[in-house]
Amino acid sequence: MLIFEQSKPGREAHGQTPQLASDEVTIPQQFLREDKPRLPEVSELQAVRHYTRLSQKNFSIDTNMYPLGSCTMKYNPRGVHRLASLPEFLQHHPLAPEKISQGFLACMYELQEILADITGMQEVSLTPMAGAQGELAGVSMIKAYHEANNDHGRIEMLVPDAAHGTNPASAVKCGYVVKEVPTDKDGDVDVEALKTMLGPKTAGIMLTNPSTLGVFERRIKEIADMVHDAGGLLYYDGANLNAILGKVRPGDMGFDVMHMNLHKTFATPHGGGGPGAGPVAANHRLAKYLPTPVVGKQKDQYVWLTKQERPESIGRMSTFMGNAGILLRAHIYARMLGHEGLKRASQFATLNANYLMHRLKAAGFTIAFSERRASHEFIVTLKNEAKEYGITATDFAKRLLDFGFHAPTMYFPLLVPECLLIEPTETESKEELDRFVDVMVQILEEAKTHPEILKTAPHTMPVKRLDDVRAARELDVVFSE
Amino acid sequence: MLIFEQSKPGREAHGQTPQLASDEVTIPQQFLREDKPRLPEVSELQAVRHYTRLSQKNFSIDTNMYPLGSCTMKYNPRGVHRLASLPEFLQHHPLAPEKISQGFLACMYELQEILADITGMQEVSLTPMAGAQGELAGVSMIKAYHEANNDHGRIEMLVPDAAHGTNPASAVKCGYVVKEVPTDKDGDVDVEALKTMLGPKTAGIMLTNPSTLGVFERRIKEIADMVHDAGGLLYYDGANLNAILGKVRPGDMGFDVMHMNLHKTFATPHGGGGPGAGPVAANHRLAKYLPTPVVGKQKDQYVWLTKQERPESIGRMSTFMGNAGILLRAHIYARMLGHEGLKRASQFATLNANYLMHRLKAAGFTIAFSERRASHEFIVTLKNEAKEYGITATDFAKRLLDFGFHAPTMYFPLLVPECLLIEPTETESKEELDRFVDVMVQILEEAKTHPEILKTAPHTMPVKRLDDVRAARELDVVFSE
Amino acid sequence: MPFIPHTDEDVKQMLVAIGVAEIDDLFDEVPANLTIDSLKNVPTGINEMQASVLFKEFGSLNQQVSCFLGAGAYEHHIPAAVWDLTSRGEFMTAYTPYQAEASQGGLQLIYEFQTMMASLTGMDISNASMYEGATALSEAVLMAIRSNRRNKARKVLLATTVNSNYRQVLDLIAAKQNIQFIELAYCQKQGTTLLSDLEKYQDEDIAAVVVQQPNFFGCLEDVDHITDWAHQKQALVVASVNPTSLALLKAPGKWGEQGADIVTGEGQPLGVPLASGGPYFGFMCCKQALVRQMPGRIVGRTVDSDGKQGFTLTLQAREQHIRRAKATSNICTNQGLLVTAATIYMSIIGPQGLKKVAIQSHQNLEYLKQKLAALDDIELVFNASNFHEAVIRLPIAAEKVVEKMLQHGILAGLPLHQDYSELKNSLLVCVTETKTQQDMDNYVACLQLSLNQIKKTSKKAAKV
Amino acid sequence: MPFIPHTDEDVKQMLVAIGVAEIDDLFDEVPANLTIDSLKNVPTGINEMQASVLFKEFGSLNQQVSCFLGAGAYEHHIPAAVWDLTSRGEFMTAYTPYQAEASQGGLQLIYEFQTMMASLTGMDISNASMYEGATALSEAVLMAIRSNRRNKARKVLLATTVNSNYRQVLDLIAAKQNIQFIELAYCQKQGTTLLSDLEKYQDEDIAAVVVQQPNFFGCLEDVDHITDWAHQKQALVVASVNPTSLALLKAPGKWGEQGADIVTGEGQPLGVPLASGGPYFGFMCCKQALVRQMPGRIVGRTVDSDGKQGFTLTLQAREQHIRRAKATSNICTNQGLLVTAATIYMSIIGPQGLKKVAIQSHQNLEYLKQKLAALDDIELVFNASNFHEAVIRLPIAAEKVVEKMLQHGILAGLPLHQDYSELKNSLLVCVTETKTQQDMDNYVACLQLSLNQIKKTSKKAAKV
Ligand SMILES: Cc1ncc(COP(=O)(O)O)c(C=O)c1O
Ligand SMILES: Cc1ncc(COP(=O)(O)O)c(C=O)c1O
Repeated sequence: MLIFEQSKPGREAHGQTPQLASDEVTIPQQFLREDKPRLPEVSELQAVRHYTRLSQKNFSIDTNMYPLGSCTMKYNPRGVHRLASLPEFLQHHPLAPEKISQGFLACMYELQEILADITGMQEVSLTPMAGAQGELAGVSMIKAYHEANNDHGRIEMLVPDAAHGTNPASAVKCGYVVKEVPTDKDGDVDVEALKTMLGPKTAGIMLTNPSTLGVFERRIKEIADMVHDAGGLLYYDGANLNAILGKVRPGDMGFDVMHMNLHKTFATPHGGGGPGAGPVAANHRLAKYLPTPVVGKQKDQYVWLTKQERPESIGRMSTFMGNAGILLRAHIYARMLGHEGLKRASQFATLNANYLMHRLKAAGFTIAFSERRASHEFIVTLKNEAKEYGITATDFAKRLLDFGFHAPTMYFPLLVPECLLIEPTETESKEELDRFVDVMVQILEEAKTHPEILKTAPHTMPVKRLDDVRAARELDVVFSE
Repeated sequence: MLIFEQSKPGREAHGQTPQLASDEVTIPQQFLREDKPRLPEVSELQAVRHYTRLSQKNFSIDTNMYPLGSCTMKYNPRGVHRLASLPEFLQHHPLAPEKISQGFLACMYELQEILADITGMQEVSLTPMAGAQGELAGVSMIKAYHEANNDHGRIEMLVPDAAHGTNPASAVKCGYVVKEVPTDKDGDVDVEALKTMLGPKTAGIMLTNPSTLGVFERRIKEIADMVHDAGGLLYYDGANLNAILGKVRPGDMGFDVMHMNLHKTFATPHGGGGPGAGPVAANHRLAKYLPTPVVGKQKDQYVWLTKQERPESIGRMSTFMGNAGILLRAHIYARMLGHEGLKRASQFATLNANYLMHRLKAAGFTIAFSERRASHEFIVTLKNEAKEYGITATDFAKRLLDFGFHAPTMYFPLLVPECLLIEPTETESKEELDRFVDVMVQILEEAKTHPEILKTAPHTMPVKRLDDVRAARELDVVFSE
Repeated sequence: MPFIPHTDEDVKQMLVAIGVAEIDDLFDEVPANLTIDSLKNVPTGINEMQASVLFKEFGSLNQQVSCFLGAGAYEHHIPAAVWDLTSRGEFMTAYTPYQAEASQGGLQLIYEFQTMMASLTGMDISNASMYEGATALSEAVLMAIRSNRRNKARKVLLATTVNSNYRQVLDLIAAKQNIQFIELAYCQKQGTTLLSDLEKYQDEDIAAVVVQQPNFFGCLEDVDHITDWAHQKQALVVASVNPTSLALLKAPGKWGEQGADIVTGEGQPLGVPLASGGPYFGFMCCKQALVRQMPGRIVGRTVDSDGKQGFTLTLQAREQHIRRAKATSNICTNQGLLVTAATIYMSIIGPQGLKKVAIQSHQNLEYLKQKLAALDDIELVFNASNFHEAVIRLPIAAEKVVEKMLQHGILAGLPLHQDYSELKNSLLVCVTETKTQQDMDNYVACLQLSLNQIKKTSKKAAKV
Repeated sequence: MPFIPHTDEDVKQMLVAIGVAEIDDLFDEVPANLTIDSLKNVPTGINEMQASVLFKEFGSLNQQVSCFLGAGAYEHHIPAAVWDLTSRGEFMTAYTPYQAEASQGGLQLIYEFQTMMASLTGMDISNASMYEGATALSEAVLMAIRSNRRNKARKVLLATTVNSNYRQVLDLIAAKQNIQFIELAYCQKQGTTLLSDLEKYQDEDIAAVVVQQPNFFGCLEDVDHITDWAHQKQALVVASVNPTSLALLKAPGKWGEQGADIVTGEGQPLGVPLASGGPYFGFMCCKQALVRQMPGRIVGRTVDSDGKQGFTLTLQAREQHIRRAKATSNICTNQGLLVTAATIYMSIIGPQGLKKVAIQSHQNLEYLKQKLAALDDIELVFNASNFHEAVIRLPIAAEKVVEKMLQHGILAGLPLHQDYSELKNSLLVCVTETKTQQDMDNYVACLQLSLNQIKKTSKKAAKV
């Protein structure tokens, strides 16, 4: 039942609304609204009940394992959430003078320092609000660099075919033409092909390493040199940073600029779709272009640095400084883990992925790059099963829901057919991984013997399989009676 | 799955436990423990997941209507919970000097005043931790009174047959002999029978008004006079106070001492079985016996009053002052509702009950005292249905669960056969009441046509009907592998 | 290992299963010359108890004040239930609802949100959120340019009364796309866009007009006129609005003859705390005809294989994960949790409630304006109608006054001359329903006192 | 009408259905001379926003201090997850799980709680909670008297080292039942029960012996000796213990040859905040043989009609709602929510974790004791082993010192002479794992300073 179907004209949660002495306003009629907006008219209890019940219809980290490749769905510590919700942070206005904002600014400054260390970069700007905005920042910085060099012919951004969709979309948003770089059979960038693509039009390349294929790009240094030699710059998509914390740094690999997804690597809750935070880090080449505001330190005081102090900055990306509360959470998380804990997170994320990969392989599944080490994730391809039993990766994924596992990422990267990209993260226990293997094996058995169980899955969710085609064709995106 | 079944030796939630420099202790061996207690060894995520999932297996006010007679399961405002959880209250030590406890003490003092007004009594002590402890306090005060009068022959406590089980149990706990007073056919106390029971042995009588039969005791003044004339005192069980706030007061009815259930009338959350708070209020006869501590005011300072200042007090009932946080919640709730809101709560609780009673009656259900006004609750008896269709009140109750309604109180009061005691409370909407009627009608239809559906209900809960007999016979109350 | 569940025994067994001796062997594909031993600038880990102490200390360095500052982020009462529910693990720790069947709670909630926002703005369609107000406006401008079929110009008229931070964000994002912004001047008396300025562009090709209501000064623009003017020029109207105000003010869908085309805004006032600037959320609504140009996620209602109602992400072919370089935007992760909070907020507050919030805020401002105007040294800068924000002129630099007022525990407002050099000594003051008459009287008294104190000190300084 | 959902139209329809003209008609059975018009001493209602302001003000009147006070309520670190989960509506707003099928979450949790408590205390059985520590002990004494078949005496030996507030509660509750308490003296040097005092009662009929471990002074009693002494006299041993200490100290089930018979305690240290004194919870465990005399609720594991595991309240025939006057206790509502918190706390902290908490607390005390003993004016009163609390003797009245220490933001401890007149100038000081070395050093420094200040003022006063 929709909340609107519980609505009744005239009902109001009086405990929450102002008690007006009069409803007089001095605003002329021409500006005023005449109709009542369609907000629900329900009691506080009705709202509480409705949304409590709705929440129970969701999978979440707090209820289910999410082996969602490229998403790093790990435990979101409750303590971090609690501390970021201290009233001193929550009730603080973003434009409050620096003098009364030292607590928040200090946290942000420390976070900048920590992230610079982790990435091996010179400087960090925290303002981008998600990975995609971090990409926009980074690519804009590359553009600013070439423009400062009067190098206006560099109109191409190279992106591997395995890249996340935001990479090409962000490049286009900065006015670049996107060129797809192919992948070789081992899952690495096809270096020979890349060579032929580089040239005076090359603005740069966007890479993820370990890549979204779950493997570490071994020739990264060579690639970096090639791109730099061609006059291009290297952008690092930090979505997979959880694989390499304290082990290897993008700055050391030769990247010039990058984003991080704090809502992945730094365990901030994903919130059913957001918010995230996508800080951007840059080396000596690009640091001055970082978006503002940045937090600086002058004597003992933390200060905002804006376009005034950083005139070459690409400028402002949001009204204030991005998703401040998410940044705060990432800072708390980083302080709790510490350098040793961050490193260990990547070690165990890698351990879990490799263990799972080996067990699934042993159980008869086809691994996409099975001779490679898994990074913190790996790919199962069901192309054989699809052919033999007529089932798809979707069918497999939907059936997993019935066993209480969120589905892995499906059909991404696009170049592996019928793929499941699996990332267990370090916070899942061996028992849970073993249970996942058992369930995968059981579903494989079902695929052989009763494929219709998969094709009609899920069976135990609040709804059965949904009709996506109808949703798009008979568009119903706003309720009306 | 039990949490113990997820336990693994050596696992620890390191983010939560102290980092010891050494595990040295100076305590001699004879005092030390050798074995490891059976606490779960799980990760923080495992614990979060386990208890999140467990919670989803509960009915609760936040998810379901609870027409649970005598329990007043109304909306527990979230704002109240939030304010009572302010760190200044939560981190405060109960033995902190008065000087640094003025905020808490002020709240408690105000609550005493508010409750005295609502009950029409002279003074209030907040310390009892639930209704039953309030009864113990009140009956102890009655005992103290007679003892102070050297009236040692008064060994009998009169309790109506419809009374709640705690009434006789509390009287016995104070060393009284319990005598049951019968109920007349209209649901009132059988005054003629009562007359014959009163005498020099009478210490007092414990009454609930409106009674647990859902009707107001009309001859209450007469009863009070009779009891007083016989030298006895009157105890008021305040469980049903939600029926009469701002309308009629126990003190005015002639009662000498009473408890309130703040976890009912004042909407503090029931917590899956507690905590509650059962403040006790007394008139001029008994006020000086009230249990300590009580909060007093001296000039502008709030102070603790203990046995030193109140030497005739029956004394202390808990280590500190009862369920402080629940008292605080009740105070916040009372301040939010105000005098007009409290009155309105009772008016609408009564409206809802009478509406539901009339609709169920019209739908063919048998109402226990159908010629009476319902107070905030009323009784449906299924004795006819039991005879005709072979179903019981339990069957009916269990079937209600399948429709998302918590069952009404069943088989209480004991004197009405196959009864359901129904209390909707003021925070349920008319739509919800109408839906309840529809479901009751549907179940009645099922009882006629497919009684087995009822007998095997519930069908949609995490478990089917449980074997209580086995639970008691093959006692398994502690997990062992 | 705060959050790692592995026992030593687990690790052993897992390494055996993989066939390596130790965990570090799993990194053997990383060129050895690239690896580091450890992070140097990250402190050692601490447990939650130590973190509590540490971050309470950080918190205590943020002074808590009585807030009369708005300028794009507004203090409102938020019912406790809003975040109690929003913080439930099932909402807070869920992923984007790509697996619809396992995300019906979140999806239905977004569908409800879309319905509420569409109605509040008077539009046909709402998406499931943008990052925040300024980026929502930028995306709207890009969308307007993309979708204006009749007019292929890349010039956009932009009112200078739009929040200056928003205009900076527009610069960054829209400039990369070769879009030219032309700023519309405002009337120094009214504080609203000079309608006469519009006429200058009567003969130019304009793709869109961007207007904010109430504008940055809290003044009410003549949106009917602007909208009609734009439409007669085939330009689209892109609006940035305050959602609270919409309970009281005309919905953008009703502006002029045809209504605004794309409506965006900062959703923060709908149940999101100030929180040092975020996370907030942007909303975006549009007319039906533009839906396929809409960036961001959209939830649709459909049926499952049993014909039962269900919800799912729809029109995904607009999005980057499907369309990549051809997507309507690069946005992926959005602000889902804030949408959750806003939806619950709107459900609890309801339509009358939100109107009362708006009215109370407005009445409070009118009261404060009167009291301030009665002070000798202070004048109201503009005489248009205001919503809950207004500009006052002080006898001295506004920064000085703001600093002084902090000593009284009051955050007095935003000095404007940085963003509007013509507005010397001016302060943007905001008041919402959270302030009582006593709070406002106290503001006025402290302001008087602060001015006196500053005068005295400067006189003394002058003497020396 | 903050929480009432009725519209005017609803009320009209409902009154018609009932057949009355107005709501007040529904009260027509209440004698008119008894009704009142309105409440006189209850203020007018306020909304949640106003209540927030009001109660934050009340809160601010409670000074926040660094707490070195224990005496029955202990400050421990509580993982945020504990109350995040405990406050979930499904736990917090559920009723007592009488409808087992609709309460499996709460019931399973209690079963897990019972298992944890039984193991922690080394007993066979645990109930589902009592009100708090003192009432749990009272109920245990009543239970001991009821269940001691071999010994029908109503005399109980009670160590004076039991928390004096507990002893007061025992007085109130147990005295009504004609039970006679005989107090056992303690050794002025050791701070523990004088074993020689026991011998005095060798020839008396004693039903039970009540002992607290660690005792009120934080000292460790010779529980083995006391237990064996009691058992040779057919007396039952009733223990009151600190649950945190049990991770480190011998479980009562292992005391002496046969172990204690009934074990109770204050559960607050297991994840419950100080909270001005409550709600806390009492726990009670016993030997298998005594289970039918146990007061309070007990959850049992059973099966449903499909044979599937499930949980339900069991042995209800002990309880007031079934047995009424013959019940084992009058307790009905207990402390379920606190049990929820404690169960989650114990799950997250785990056995090693709880032991670390105990060890850290103990080590901290030892450190503080050393530092304090090194001060000129201060001595340790007792020389028994302590857990995390100890008594120190000051040169002047402890109240004065406590008051002075508040000025340094420190709550220094509990002055003892009120409860133990022989312990002049004595202060019970507590330290748990929440205090750092720096906190303790600060305590010592401030104490020194406070003593000096007081001395100076009193010298001055003496001079005048
Ligand atoms: C590899 C990769 N790059 C970029 C992104 C985009 O990040 P965001 O969703 O934070 O905008 C994602 C998100 O899933 C990703 O997996
Ligand atoms: C009529 C009545 N009296 C007394 C009580 C006992 O109150 P408590 O459970 O708070 O001890 C109840 C509780 O249900 C009750 O309904």
